[in-house]
Amino acid sequence: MENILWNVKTDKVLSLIKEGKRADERKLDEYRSISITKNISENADGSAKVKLGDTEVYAGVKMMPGTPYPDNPDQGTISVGAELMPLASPEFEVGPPREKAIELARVVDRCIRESKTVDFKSLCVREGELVWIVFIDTYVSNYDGNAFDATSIAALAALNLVQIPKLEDDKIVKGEYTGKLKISKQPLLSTVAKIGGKLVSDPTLVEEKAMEARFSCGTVDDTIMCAFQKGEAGSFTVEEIDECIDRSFKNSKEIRKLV
Amino acid sequence: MENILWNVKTDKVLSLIKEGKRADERKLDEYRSISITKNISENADGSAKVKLGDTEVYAGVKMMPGTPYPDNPDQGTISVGAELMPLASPEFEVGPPREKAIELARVVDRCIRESKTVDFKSLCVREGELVWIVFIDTYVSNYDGNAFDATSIAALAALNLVQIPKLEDDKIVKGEYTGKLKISKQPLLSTVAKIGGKLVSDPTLVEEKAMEARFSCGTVDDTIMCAFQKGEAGSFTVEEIDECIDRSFKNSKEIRKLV
Amino acid sequence: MENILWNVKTDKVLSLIKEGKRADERKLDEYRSISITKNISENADGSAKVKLGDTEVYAGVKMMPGTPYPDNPDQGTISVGAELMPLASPEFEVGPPREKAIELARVVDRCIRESKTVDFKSLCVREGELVWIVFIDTYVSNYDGNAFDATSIAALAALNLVQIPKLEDDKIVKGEYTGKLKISKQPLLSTVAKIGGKLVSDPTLVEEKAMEARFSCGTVDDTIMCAFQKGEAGSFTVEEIDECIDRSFKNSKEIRKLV
Amino acid sequence: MAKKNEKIEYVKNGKRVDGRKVDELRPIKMEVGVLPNADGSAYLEWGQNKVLVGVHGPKEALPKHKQNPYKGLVRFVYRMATFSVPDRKNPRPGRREVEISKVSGEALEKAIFLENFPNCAIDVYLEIFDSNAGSRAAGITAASLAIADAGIPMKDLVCAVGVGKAGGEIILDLNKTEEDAPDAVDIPIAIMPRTKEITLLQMDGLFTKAEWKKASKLAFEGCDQLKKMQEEALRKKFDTAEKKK
Amino acid sequence: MAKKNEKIEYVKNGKRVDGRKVDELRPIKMEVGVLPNADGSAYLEWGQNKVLVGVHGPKEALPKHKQNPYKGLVRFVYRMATFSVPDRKNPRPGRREVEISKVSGEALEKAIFLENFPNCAIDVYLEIFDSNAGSRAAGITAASLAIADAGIPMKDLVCAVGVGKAGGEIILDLNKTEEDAPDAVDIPIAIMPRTKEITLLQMDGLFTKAEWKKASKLAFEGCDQLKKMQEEALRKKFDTAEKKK
Amino acid sequence: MAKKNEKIEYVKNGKRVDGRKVDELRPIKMEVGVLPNADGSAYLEWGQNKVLVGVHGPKEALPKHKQNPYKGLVRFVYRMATFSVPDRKNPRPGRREVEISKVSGEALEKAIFLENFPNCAIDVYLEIFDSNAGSRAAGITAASLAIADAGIPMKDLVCAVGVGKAGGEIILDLNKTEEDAPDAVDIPIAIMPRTKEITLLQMDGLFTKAEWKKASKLAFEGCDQLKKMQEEALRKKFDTAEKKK
Repeated sequence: MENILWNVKTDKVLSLIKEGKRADERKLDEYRSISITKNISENADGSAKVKLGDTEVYAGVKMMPGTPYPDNPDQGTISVGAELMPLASPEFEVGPPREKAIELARVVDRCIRESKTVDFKSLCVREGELVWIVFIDTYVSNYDGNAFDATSIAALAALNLVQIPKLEDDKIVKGEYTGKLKISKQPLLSTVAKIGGKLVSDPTLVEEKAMEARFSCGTVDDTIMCAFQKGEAGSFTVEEIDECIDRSFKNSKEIRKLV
Repeated sequence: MENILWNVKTDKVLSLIKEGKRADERKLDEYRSISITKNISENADGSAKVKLGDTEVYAGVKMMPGTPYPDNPDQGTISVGAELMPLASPEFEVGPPREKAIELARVVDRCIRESKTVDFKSLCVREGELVWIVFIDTYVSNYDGNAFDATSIAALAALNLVQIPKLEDDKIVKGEYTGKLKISKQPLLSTVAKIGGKLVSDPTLVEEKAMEARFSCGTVDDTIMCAFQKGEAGSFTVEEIDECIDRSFKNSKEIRKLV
Repeated sequence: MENILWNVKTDKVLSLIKEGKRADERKLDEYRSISITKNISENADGSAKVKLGDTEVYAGVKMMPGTPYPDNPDQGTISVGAELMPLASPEFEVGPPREKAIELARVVDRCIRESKTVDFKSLCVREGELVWIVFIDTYVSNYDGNAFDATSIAALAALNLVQIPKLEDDKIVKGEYTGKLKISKQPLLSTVAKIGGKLVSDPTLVEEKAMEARFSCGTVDDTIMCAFQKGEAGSFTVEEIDECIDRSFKNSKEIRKLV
Repeated sequence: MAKKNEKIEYVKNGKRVDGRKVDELRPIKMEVGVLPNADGSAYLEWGQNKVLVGVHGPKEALPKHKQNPYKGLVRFVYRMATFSVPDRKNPRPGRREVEISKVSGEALEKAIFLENFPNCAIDVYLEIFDSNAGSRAAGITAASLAIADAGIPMKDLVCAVGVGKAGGEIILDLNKTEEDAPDAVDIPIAIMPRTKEITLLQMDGLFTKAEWKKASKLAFEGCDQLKKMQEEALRKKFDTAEKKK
Repeated sequence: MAKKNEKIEYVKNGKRVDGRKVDELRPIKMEVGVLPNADGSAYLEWGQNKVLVGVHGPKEALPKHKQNPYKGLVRFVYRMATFSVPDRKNPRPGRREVEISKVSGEALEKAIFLENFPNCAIDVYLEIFDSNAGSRAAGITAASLAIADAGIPMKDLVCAVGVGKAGGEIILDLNKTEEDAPDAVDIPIAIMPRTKEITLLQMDGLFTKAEWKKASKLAFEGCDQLKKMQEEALRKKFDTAEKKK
Repeated sequence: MAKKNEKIEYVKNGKRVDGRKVDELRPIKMEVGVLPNADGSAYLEWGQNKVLVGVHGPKEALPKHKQNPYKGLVRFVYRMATFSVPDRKNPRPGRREVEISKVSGEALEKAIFLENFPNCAIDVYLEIFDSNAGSRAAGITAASLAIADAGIPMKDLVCAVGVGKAGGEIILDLNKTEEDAPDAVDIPIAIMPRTKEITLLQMDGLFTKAEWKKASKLAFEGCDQLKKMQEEALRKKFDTAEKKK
């Protein structure tokens, strides 16, 4: 339906990018402005709203007592959910999470999980019996591209605010907390789109419509990576991947100051 | 498809009602005849079939042992299900309950629950461990309007017949009972349709096709109400609601004699 | 779409069968060649692949500890699953099992269950607390007719190879076993299609497209039957059923030598 | 329910646990035309079983790609009410209901002149409100009546009954106690009595061919009785309709 | 949460548990036009409740067989974020959300000139990010704003509020503590203030007609206040838009 | 499975836990054209992994609104059999399978001349019957063969392999023991060997850029070996087909 309109827009994006320019006058490796609103829900144990340009993500964390996996009786765990809300774009549908939302949730989950920023052993209440499960749920409320980075920032911002609920007889005492959840590292995803053969950081929606491929790199700090995810039908050379990695370290370093 | 036929029928209904008349010669505040058949299923702990004109509803109750909610360790609970059977109308589909059936079930549930006719504390077997859950499941087998009232009558009629199963080692002994479930009140829904600006009690299917809005009021006895539910796209003035409430008290008083 | 092509093919089948012949030169009561590959998955506790002509089925068994049914506290149980893989035919769809796959799974389940070849009491670890559940899952990977027999053979072949996992603290010790699961009988389904009024054993896909009705008979040995299942819109006379039963005894006797 | 290890004599002095003879059906009550909004309907009580069936159609089969240009479809839905069984049934249809729906629909197809209704569907919806062994046979018997009540042309009525074994005895129309016998065999069977064609046949349990011979004979006799009851129920409805004129 | 057996005075010296008067609303903040990609949107904070609404449409209603050739459809989706309630909510929508979606959509229909949009749908998506009693009233109030923001012609705004009883007192806009009173009655009500028409009305609890009379009066007064806030929020957006020119 | 606290030397005297060198693949067996009813198919054993792939298409993509008028779609379904993993897998596809299906399909698209097949779909169905680390790489490698077997024109074969770290060592084609190392990093990567383009790249674990440099080199070398095996498997099928003539 809207194909013709999108074609006009993506043609424009492509011709600009070939000259090294972008519609919003950013440099190819530049991010949009980021704003973070903390504690957007009192019922959450930690929460935040992130705006990355016009892309907006709500994130909230709930800690729930549960039973550990038999394999790891002394460890709690995390669970990341992501929803592309129908609010966010006329293209998103109501209903169970589609593959796009599932990929988003799983990549953000891996970035946090593998960074070991949450010590799963510290989530153990009683070995083999009771552990904390940290549910991190995120909602993309306005979609203007790069949901990976915006969701990763929102999830981390919410996680940084988490208070551990008080337990009594293994049940949560509503509204009482025993201290902050320890977050030892600041893992963040940073995404580059390949458009017209060029590498473009933090793509907008219309840039994503024009992109051939996408690569997200999670970094823990200035030297350690914790996740890769390549997406879409196009390809990258190994040199391009190397360049994407360098940009991820650089950009996430800046974003880390805000979270 | 059948729109044209329905249009003819609803036009007829509208023109009659403007004169204060109905196709079946009832007065605007009059109910169709009601018949109740008790004990329609031996496997149920209580059951009944209700005919309200040509609207027919089967209801059956099963008491099942379960664990209490952590918030209310000394209380059992009820659960009401409603199914608009494909049998009942060519318009109903096979499949999971749609919003119409969900609304029906939830309003009947609230009417019974809020009336406190079942004392949830009396459903406690062992505090924090074992309570009774009273499953009231209803099936609309022929749909000629006013499923709310017919289902509410059927649910109450079935509930009035419930025998409490015998427990041994926390399991039900099939076919043995320890006495009747105490039902202290007789809550019933009574529904008024607004058609052509008039208030019409106990609407038939064709009257429902012509109605702008619907209002159901649950009453416990001659003075206490336990539920409201307004439905459909139209509206009511507060004076109309007052009139609906008066009719509910009056009509449910009559029906209460039959249940 | 392909109806015309199928019509040509089934017309051919019908005219051949009327002369007592088949496209692949088999006799009407003759099976296609059967080959069995054992142990096709190390992660399974028992597994096999069966080819019945071009119909191919993978089967694997997993033994899992579980809680017994309250009715039978001293018994474990079996569970049979069947999947008609989209691989197997362009006519099969991705998604939850349809009625065809459900019927297939349930008939194979009944044939094994009712034969009492697995002693459910021998699956009891601790009465009322812990029993083995024997999950037999089957996958039709190429469909050229007679999935019932092929799946039944594959399930039995996998079952015959099952090793019982070692339990420690009620959990499975990966890769360690305590011995073989006792399989006391060799139940097998044997299927006859009624095509143009004739009885045709082990039908191919194109024969199934031409068949009026199907009858499967499960046999435990040379004299005892354990399951019947008639399918499709056609009918059988009692004499035809008797003939089908005789063929089942005869054919399964041969197949039993291979399993 | 009989404890499985208890020693029960399933036939004693020619009488079964509920007093019936080996070839005797449980009490059956059939009523036709019970649902005003269905094109055809029937209510049937068979022992403790209680079945309500409604038929819609023939009508255009939708979605269109499911249509058969040569003949009509029978779409059969068998469901059990949550309170129709000793333990509360989950309201969601289970695999058992899906299988019974499939084979029950297939059991009826041959009796209907489906070639008269290309691209159409006949929807049969059945609900079991109470049960005690034999609900699928009761359902098919009732569904056949509802289809006839809808005025859909049929070659024959379809009758269905359970037959099988308990305590070594071959008996007609097993009840729950008999179905729970340690050696129980349950064989639901549907028959078009005029041509003696079998349109449904299933079996659970261990059985010899000799036993099958005996059982199938009982089943045919049982179905002859059922057909008479079906015809009587249809006549009654017709008479009532006539009187109203 | 109040322990149910605790003796609370819900109104003491004219003040409620949170210091409000019986006819006083909780603090409310409304903002319009917050979502760039929606045709209309609103964000509303009402006490602890936080609601985001987006509207898409009017647009062609799909699938086609759901179209109404005489008027547009309102499709309302009410959802709660997992972290918006004291215990984590299952991400899958429950029956409560389905019912609220249905009645909330119905509460808005009469206010919209739907006859202008045959075959079309207006999709309203609402998410609750934090809650503390009254989220459906907050949702309807916010949705009405978002529809106006989308430029869809309306007869009137729709205002919704909770009214009811706690500790024997009839009060406006119950909070969670009040909703947990042993004798609590909660009545969500939606009103088109200009014509005083009621478009949503539900009730939980035990209530007399005399109490209802008192409560309905409070509700109308509360909605008059809400309407002023809604108008103010729309004006603010309009002014901002003007300034940008 | 290795206990995570156990001290394992993952490379000792140039040999890994299963005797391989750091740049050595596990034993691999490929067979093409194994499923008569599929348009193309392949069976692949890679260490303990066992993969079956079937391809249907190109055929019209349905439903129609999913069609792309400029190029064909690749619809990839990755599934694991219930018995293919140490604990029984739920038969319903999980989120992991959905994600792998998505990225695996995307890994193949660039290798296929999809612009030749507007409005069409190429359906790739893959089932894992046994697994031990690396099943998605095995799957993509096998799927590429099955697509070639279907006669669908390709720019290049796609080869995929896992590469990563265990016990501080950068190694090719990790097995389960290596994947369970406390410092394990697993990087599935798919390559079109002719143009050296990367079409799939994922990573789990903590890794430096220097390590990635080393690992990516190993991956390219591994894929060169895989491509030879793929070509050999295709040649073998072609030879067999020729002989049959």
